[in-house]
This record gives sequence, structure tokens and C-alpha cells, in this order.
Amino acid sequence: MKKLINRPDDVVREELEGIAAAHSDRVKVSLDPYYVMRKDAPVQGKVAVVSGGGSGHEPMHGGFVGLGMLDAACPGEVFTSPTPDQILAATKAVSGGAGVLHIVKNYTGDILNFEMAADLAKEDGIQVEAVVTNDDVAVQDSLYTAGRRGVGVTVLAEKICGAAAEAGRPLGEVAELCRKVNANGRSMGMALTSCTVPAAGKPTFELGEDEMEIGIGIHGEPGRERRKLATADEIVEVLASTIVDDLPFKSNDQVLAFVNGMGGTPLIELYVVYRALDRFLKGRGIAIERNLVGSYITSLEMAGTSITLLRLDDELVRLWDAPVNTPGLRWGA
Amino acid sequence: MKKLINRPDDVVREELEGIAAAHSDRVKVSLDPYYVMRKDAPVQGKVAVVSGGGSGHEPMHGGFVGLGMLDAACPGEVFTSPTPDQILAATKAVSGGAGVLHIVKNYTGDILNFEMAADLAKEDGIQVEAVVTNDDVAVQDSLYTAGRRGVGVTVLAEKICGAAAEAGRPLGEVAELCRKVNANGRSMGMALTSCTVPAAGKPTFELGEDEMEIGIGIHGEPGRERRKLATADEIVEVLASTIVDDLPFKSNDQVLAFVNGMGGTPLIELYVVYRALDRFLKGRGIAIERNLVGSYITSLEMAGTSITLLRLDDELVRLWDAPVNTPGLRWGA
Amino acid sequence: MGAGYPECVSFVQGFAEAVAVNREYLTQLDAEIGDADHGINMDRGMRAVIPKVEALTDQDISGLFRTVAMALISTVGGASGPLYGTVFLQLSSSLKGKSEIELSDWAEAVLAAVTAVQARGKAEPGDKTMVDALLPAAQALREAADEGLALAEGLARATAAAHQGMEATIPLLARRGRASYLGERSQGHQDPGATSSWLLMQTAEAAFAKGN
Amino acid sequence: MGAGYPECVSFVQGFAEAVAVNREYLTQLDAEIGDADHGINMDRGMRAVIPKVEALTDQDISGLFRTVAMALISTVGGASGPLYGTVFLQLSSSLKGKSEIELSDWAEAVLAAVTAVQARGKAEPGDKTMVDALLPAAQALREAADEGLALAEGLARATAAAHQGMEATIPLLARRGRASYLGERSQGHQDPGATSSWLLMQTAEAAFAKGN
Ligand SMILES: Nc1ncnc2c1ncn2[C@@H]1O[C@H](COP(=O)(O)OP(=O)(O)O)[C@@H](O)[C@H]1O
Ligand SMILES: Nc1ncnc2c1ncn2[C@@H]1O[C@H](COP(=O)(O)OP(=O)(O)O)[C@@H](O)[C@H]1O
Ligand SMILES: [Mg+2]
Ligand SMILES: [Mg+2]
Ligand SMILES: [Mg+2]
Ligand SMILES: [Mg+2]
Repeated sequence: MKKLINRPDDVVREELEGIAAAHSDRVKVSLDPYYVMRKDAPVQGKVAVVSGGGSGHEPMHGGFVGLGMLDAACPGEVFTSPTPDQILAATKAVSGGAGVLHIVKNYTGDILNFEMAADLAKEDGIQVEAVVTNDDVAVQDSLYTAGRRGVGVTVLAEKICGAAAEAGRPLGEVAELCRKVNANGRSMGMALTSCTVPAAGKPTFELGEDEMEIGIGIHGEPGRERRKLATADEIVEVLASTIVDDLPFKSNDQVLAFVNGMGGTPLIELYVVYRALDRFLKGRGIAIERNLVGSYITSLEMAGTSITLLRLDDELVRLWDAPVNTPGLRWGA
Repeated sequence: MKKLINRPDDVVREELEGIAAAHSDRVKVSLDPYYVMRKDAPVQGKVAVVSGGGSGHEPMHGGFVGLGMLDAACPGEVFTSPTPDQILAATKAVSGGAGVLHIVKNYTGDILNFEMAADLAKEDGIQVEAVVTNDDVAVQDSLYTAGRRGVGVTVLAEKICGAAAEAGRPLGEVAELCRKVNANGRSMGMALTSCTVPAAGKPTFELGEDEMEIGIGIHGEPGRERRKLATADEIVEVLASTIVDDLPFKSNDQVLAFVNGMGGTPLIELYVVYRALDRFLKGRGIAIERNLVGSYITSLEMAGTSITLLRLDDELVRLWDAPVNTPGLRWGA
Repeated sequence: MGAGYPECVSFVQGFAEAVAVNREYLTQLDAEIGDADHGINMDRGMRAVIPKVEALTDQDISGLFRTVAMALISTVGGASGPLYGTVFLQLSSSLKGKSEIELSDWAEAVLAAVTAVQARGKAEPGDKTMVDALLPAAQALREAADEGLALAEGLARATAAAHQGMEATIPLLARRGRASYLGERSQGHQDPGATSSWLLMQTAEAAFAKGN
Repeated sequence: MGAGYPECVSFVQGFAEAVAVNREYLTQLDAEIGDADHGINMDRGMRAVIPKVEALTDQDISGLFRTVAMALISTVGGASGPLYGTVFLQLSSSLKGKSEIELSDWAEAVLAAVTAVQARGKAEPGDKTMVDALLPAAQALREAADEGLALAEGLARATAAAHQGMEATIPLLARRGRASYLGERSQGHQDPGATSSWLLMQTAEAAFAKGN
């Protein structure tokens, strides 16, 4: 295992200390329990937006705390959901009296821990609504399974709901908006390499020099299928057609196209992927109105990419364009 | 070789097509010859800032084109300086009558190609000043060598000179400012893994599981020294003390601390590095006034980091804080 | 003769040791169909449990298990944190007031714990989760108690049933938890949570059956 | 009898072939002390040269070399683009007006080319660059011409001198170009540019010496 770390057990704490040192202009970091919050929280009268999940997905979620996005983020250990006490403490710390939205990715652990925290927060008189993101089309969706994973759409939901909360919209509306973003977004990812969980010390899976995993999540878990390595254009064809056919996205739809790097893939390759996606969508008559290209929801140092498409309407475009000032995403401020 | 690409020979063109598709709101891309320019260029009466170099360092330089930073960037093939005709075409395209600053990293190839281009541009009546960055303390500096490489300081110089040009300052002043940034900045990098030049198809060097390269540049070249793998804290100690002792940075100096990822290193590790750097500088009485944490000057998918320190004064802080709106760096706009 | 407070403490300590010894094994099972952290998670949790348990003074079985539950919930995270937290929370409430655990008490408590886990996690038997080890163990305990067997024997049957349930997860297609994302690729792998649940039953047997 | 236009074309084509054949070799040498692109760079350049040369109609040696120079400058990039561009630009101006190249013409042209490369790149002999192959070659040509040797023999000496100069770069500490960043680690490796320059001399010999 080759990583820029000290001891595997200290990675998350030291990362948080790094964030605290680097971004004290915008965030405050609690080390016991772990959470990152807006420096100016609680913002009185504003709905607070809280998310969280395992670490190893940076900049998500801690890097998305700030004006126009999250009020707080709760990082768990690497790839491990945070615990209820963390989430409760963060929820209390940022609650400004107008209620708190929990944006939860659909993983058993995240669901259970956020549920427990929400129950405890409600006992403390804080109004909490939880919305679960589950946009990963690589996973079969069914009542009799855990359903789809929450992946790329989470980033977009955090931005858009953060903007709505900043604009003073009430909890019910912000939660409804979050459900709308989730309902209109779909994602799928692939990996060229595995990643190594620091505490495990070796790659989660092994891939041959000519193999790739299609349909991976963001926790180093193997994907749905192992295939022969293919070109960027072929990979995009597989990911994008699965995504487009699922919702389905239709001709004349306007979308936000999000090409995400898994952590170990450089930007030069993401632009090659974006080019292919742009061509693919043009071929389907789908118009890219907004885009995001970069490594925003990662899986440690995994090499690979994921594509997320979000169907846009005027409201979503306006909220996407609204100012955001976080370490990981910033414009208009 | 596992990369998200189509054919190795097409990587740079397809990357540029991806940039064109993604960022047509801010940049225009020429494919023959290759260059990226501000959409609103030439800005009449403004000094134009142009840089360039081999591809594979994304977002540098193409991702730094836009308001408050570069007017144009000329990407060469991967790790290969651009050619004079590219640089000349870009220089002409963005020249707004107030002269053009060429920011050139100190590599024989970049120097020679930019020199030729500047000669040709001057023949065409365009005033050109070239400033060479050479901030890499890993390289021995001497009249009898090619001198130090230009690395991380280049990013900072592009931002700061771009802001000065945007503020309407004349060519001589912008060039002088660039020399000042270079004179007050120092960098050093290290790698955990090699990278693979697409056309070469295999890693430039091989490193054992317990080895690292100290003092690498940004072209996959081996470093000054191969060492046993060490902790993040130890690595920062080596890089930062070499940097600090070189200028030297002194107690009570105010600096911009730039922790850069080499392309394959995830943000979680960069924050662990930033934490160590913060502690190291506190120990030396050096105050971090501004910082930048992320992968901004990369070496394809290399895992590793570089540290850049820039001594600040009020002028530099003001110019650093000025609005910038590029795909790779954005604030205040 | 049932299991008293000291046996309960050694059950908890035994589980911590078993998890520590099997940290890599559980993590490796999770690498195959999950995210390579189950052993790490459980070990982090049980290491946090031990000092808390050692600090207890009032020899209360229910309080002991509640302490274990709270420590797990606040240190493990993931799916297993709330689920094992639920197991111990339920053991705590089922055993409230008891100073000795007889086979029928333990059978009832474990059955209630599985029921609570199912209520939280919505897993049915056969979904390839810890339920597949815990439920057969609880049923074996129930039957052993109904048959009037000795505590030691009942515990041995529970361990055997958990072991069988654990092994029976191998061919299953996961329908809950992270392994479910793999679809058919989850088949042919043993569930990590079922494995740690078998360890739980095994350490209960080792601790409670001493001299019984 | 000197080398005429057809020989010059086959020199250029021969160099393109030699570079293509040695693409990996030159790149590997550059991987060791540079950035693993010298073969790729030169091959990209020479592949661009060929159609431009084939399109020429006026049988002018100076124009031919100027075409090569301009194609290299606008497609190679890196250090070798401007430097080999300079070599061919200088060959072009030294041979202006000539329709046949005699040994003394070639000696003068190659010497002027090395001088121009040194002016551009500031490399001294012994700095571990292409100069270390080109300069001995030029000197050998000069001496052979002074001794009144035949073209073929002069060219053979130049190739041998370039080869020796190339091999002599191995122990050198690089002081120019990318390899200089390695400091002492540059020692023990053959310079890629010196190697391509030896190929240049070798292909000139093969092309010009035909029947001479
Ligand atoms: N819904 C559920 N009900 C019961 N057990 C579950 C459920 N989801 C997951 N598990 C158990 O949790 C185990 C995984 O735990 P762990 O790896 O620690 O958490 P995570 O899956 O969050 O990484 C699985 O092997 C399974 O036995
Ligand atoms: N200043 C210089 N003078 C002469 N030759 C040089 C100089 N710098 C580099 N070279 C030659 O260029 C070669 C490297 O070329 P190449 O790899 O194509 O370019 P780059 O170094 O830009 O990647 C070196 O091996 C050396 O022979
Ligand atoms: Mg987990
Ligand atoms: Mg090069
Ligand atoms: Mg797990
Ligand atoms: Mg090179």
C-alpha cells in the first residue's frame, strides 16, 4: 500500500485537521465527534442541509460545506457510515430553527445510522426530514433488495438543495426538491483499478492489465461485471446508454452532464470521456445545459470514472447557478 | 497501460475537444494549431498572458484560461513543449495591443520554442516579454546547467499575473510581477508511483512497493533520489525543509502554501499532507496567509505530491484574491 | 446453573478477542462482496467496548449489554454498527433485572435480538445477512430450552446452527446490505456479518458453558 | 562525385525510417534520464516530414532541407524540435545553391549546424547532449576533407565519430536538457539525442555514399 498517510487509523482525523487548517475561513471542524460545519452556522431561520457518509470520497461531503451547499457533513471512517452520535451532534450544531434536511445515500449503514440520529434529534425537538439518494443504474432496483446505491446525484442534490435552503425555502420544499433531483438523476461508474482501504492495507479486488469493472460503486466494491478493457468511447457508450435508457432521458431533454473521476484518474482523461459523452448525447438529441467535470465523489485512489445525468428544468438550472462557496465547489462567490 | 482514452495519438486532440465541449461558455479552442483562448479574447488594451507546455499537467495550462488568469494556453503533445507556430498563433489571437506576456517553465524545449515564437511575434509587431519560472529546489541551480525546473510556482504566477493584467497594468509591470512571484516561490515534489506516457505505453520508471522518488519533476522523470517509503509527516519534513532553507523563508514570513496532487493522489491524502505542512510551518514561525490544496499541476496519473511556498506581500495577496473564472480555478466570479 | 455477570463479561471479552483474531478474515470476506471493512469495523467497535466494560462497577448484566450496545453504535458505523448495537440493546432489555441467565432466558433474549435486527434492517432469512446465522441459532436455543437441555448443550447447538447458517449463506444471492449490489456475483461467497454472528454465538458458548 | 538531390531525399527518408525503427529504443533511453518521449517526438516529426518532402517538385537541396526544418519545428516540440529544426535550417543555408554535395560542402554544413545548435541550446561538448555526437562527426568530416578523402570514406569516419561520441555520453553528468535535473543519476545512461544524431550521421552515410 502506497499512500501519503501516517498511520492508517489516523487518516480520517488527520484529514479533518488538514481541512480545519486549510479552510478555517469557511468551515469549523469538530474532532469529537467528527463533523465539518459552516463557520457561520447555525444560520438562524434557514433550513440546514446535512449529509455524511464514509470517508474516502473527498471532496464529498466535507468539501461541500459552506455557503449555498451543506451546513454540515459527517465523515465516518473510510467507507464506513458515520455513527448516530456524530450525525446528531452535527444536526444540533447547525439547526437554525427551520428544520434540518438529511441527505442520505442509499446504503444500509447510512440509512440506519441517519435514522437513529434523526430519531434522537426529533426527541430534542429538531424537525428533521431525510431524503435518500439512489441513482446508480448499475444496481437492479427492487422492493426485495437494498435498492440502488446513492452516488453522483448526491453531489448535485447537495448543491441544489443548499441553494434552495440559502434562498430561504422551507424544509418541506427543500426536501421535495431533493426528491425531485434524485428522481431525475441517474448514474453509472466503472473502474480501471481497485483502491486500497488504508486499514485493510491491500487492494479490495485484483484486476488484470486488460480488465475493467463495469458498474462499480464508490466503496471499492467490485462492479456488476468484469470486462475486457475498452476504449473511452466504448466505455461511455455502455455507461451513458444504460443511464439514458433507464430514466429514460428523451430527445430534447435538457441535462446537467457530470463526468466524475474516481480519485486516481487525471483530468486529461476525464475530458476525453466528456468529449465522448457530448457526442453520445448529441446523437440522442439530448442537450447538455450545464456540466461538471472533475473528481467530486471519489473512491480513494481508484482509477475510473462515473457519469451522472440530471434532467433539468428552469428551477434546477437557477439553483445550480446560484452562488456556492465551499472548498470543493465554488462559483459566484 | 490502463487509461480512459481511445488511441494514444489522439489523447491531446480529444482532450481539447472535450474542453471545447465543456467550457464553451468561457473558452474557445483551436485545433489547428492547438491552443485554448478566452472566449472574449483579444481584450483590447489589456496585456495578454499566454503560457503553455506539454500536455499531461491538467488543469495546467488549458484549465487556467479565462477571466483573471490566462488569455491563452498552448498544449504540446504529452510532456512535450508546444511548437513555435502554436505559440505564435495563440499570441496573435489574444494580442489586444498592449503586449503579451509569455510565462515559460524552465525546460530547454519550452524555452527554445517560446523564444522562436516570440521572435516571430515581434516580427509581426507584437510586443512580447517572456518570464521563465524555475522554482524547483530539487534541482541544483548553476550557470553551467539548464537550471531549475519550473513547477508549482507557474500556477501561482499565472493567477497573479492574470489578475494584474486584468487590472490594466502595463506589460513591463506584469512581467516584473511575474519575476517577483518566481523569485519568492519555491517548490519540491515526490512520487509514490510513476506515470505512463500514452504513446510510450508503459511506466516511465519502476518503483518497488516500499520505495518513493524524492525530487521529481512533472514529466514522469525520475527524481533526485530514491528512498524507502516514509510517512506523510516525514515526507513533508523533507520537502518543506528543503524549500524553506533554500529561499530562505524566515520566521514571520507570510506565505501562500500550495499542496499539489500529481494526478493520481486523492484529496484525502492531500489534506493529510496539508496538516503536516501547517504544523511544520508553525514550527518555523511562518504564517500561512493563503493556501491552495488540490491537483493543479499534474503528471498524468502519477501518485505523489508537491509543495510550493510563495512569500506574500500585500500586493500579491490582493492579486491572489482578485476574481478568477477559469475551468480549473474559480472564485469571486 | 446459569451464566452470571462474570460469564457475561467474559462473553464480551471473548467476542472482542475473536473479532480481533478474525479481523483480516472478516475484512477479506467483505472485500469479496462488500467494501473490505467488516473486520475493521467490528474490531474498532469491540476495542472501544472493552475499557467501557472494565469501568463498570455495578455487576448488572442488562447494564453491561447496554454499555456494549452504546459503544458499538457510537464507534462502528456502517451497517454492522446499528445492527450489532441493536443486538446488544435488545439483549439488555430482554435480560433486565436478571443476575443469572438460564437457557430459556438466553433463548428468549437472542430471539428478541434477531427480531429487532430484522425490524431495523428488513432482512428476511435467506437474504444473505447476519440474520442467516442468528435466526437458526435462536431457534436452536428455543428448541433446546423447550427440550429442557442443559445450558451448555443448548449453547453448543446454537453455535452449530449459526455455523450451518453461516455456511448456507455461500450459495445465496444477497438481497440486503452492500453485497446485494453485486447481484449474481454475490453468490459463492460467505457473508461476513453471518460469520461474525457465528463468532458471537461461539464466544457465548465458550463463556457461558464454563462448568455448566 | 558528390551527393545530388535524390541522395538527399533518400537521406531524409532513411532518417525517417531509422527513427521509426528506433522509436522505442530512443524513448526508452529518454525514460531513463528524461521524460520518455524522444523517439515519439522524432518519429512524429519525421512522419510529418515525408509527405512534405514528397510534395516537393523543384529538386533543390537547400529547399529540401528547409522543408524538413520547418516540418520538424512545427510538429516535434520539446527540445529536439527546435534543435533538429536548427540542424536542418543550417544545412539548408549552408548548401544554398548547391546541386551536388562534396565532402567539403558537407563538412562545412555539418559544422555550421553544430555551431547553430550550440548557439540555440548553449550546450558545450561534454554536457551529454546531441552536440557530443554531432561535433566529433563534424570534426571528422572536416579532417577527412582536409586530407582529401573520398566522400564515402569521410562519411564513414563521421558515423564512427558520432558513434564514439554517443557512447562517450554514457559516463557523463548531464548539464543541459532534461537529464541535467537528475544530477549524478544521469551518469551511466546514454543520451537519447546523441543517439538520434548518430542515426542521422549513419543515414547520411548510407544515402550519400551509394556508389561513391
Ligand atoms: N439489512 C441488513 N440486515 C441484516 N444484516 C445486514 C443488513 N445489511 C447488512 N447486514 C450485515 O452487515 C454486514 C456488513 O457489515 P459491515 O461491512 O460492517 O458494514 P457495511 O456494509 O456498511 O460496510 C453484512 O455482511 C451483513 O451480514
Ligand atoms: N541545450 C541543449 N543543447 C543540445 N541538445 C540538447 C539540449 N537540451 C536537450 N538536448 C537534446 O535533446 C534530447 C532530448 O530530446 P527530447 O526528449 O525530444 O526533448 P525533451 O527533453 O523536451 O523531452 C536530449 O537527449 C539532448 O540530446
Ligand atoms: Mg462499510
Ligand atoms: Mg519531452
Ligand atoms: Mg463492509
Ligand atoms: Mg524527452
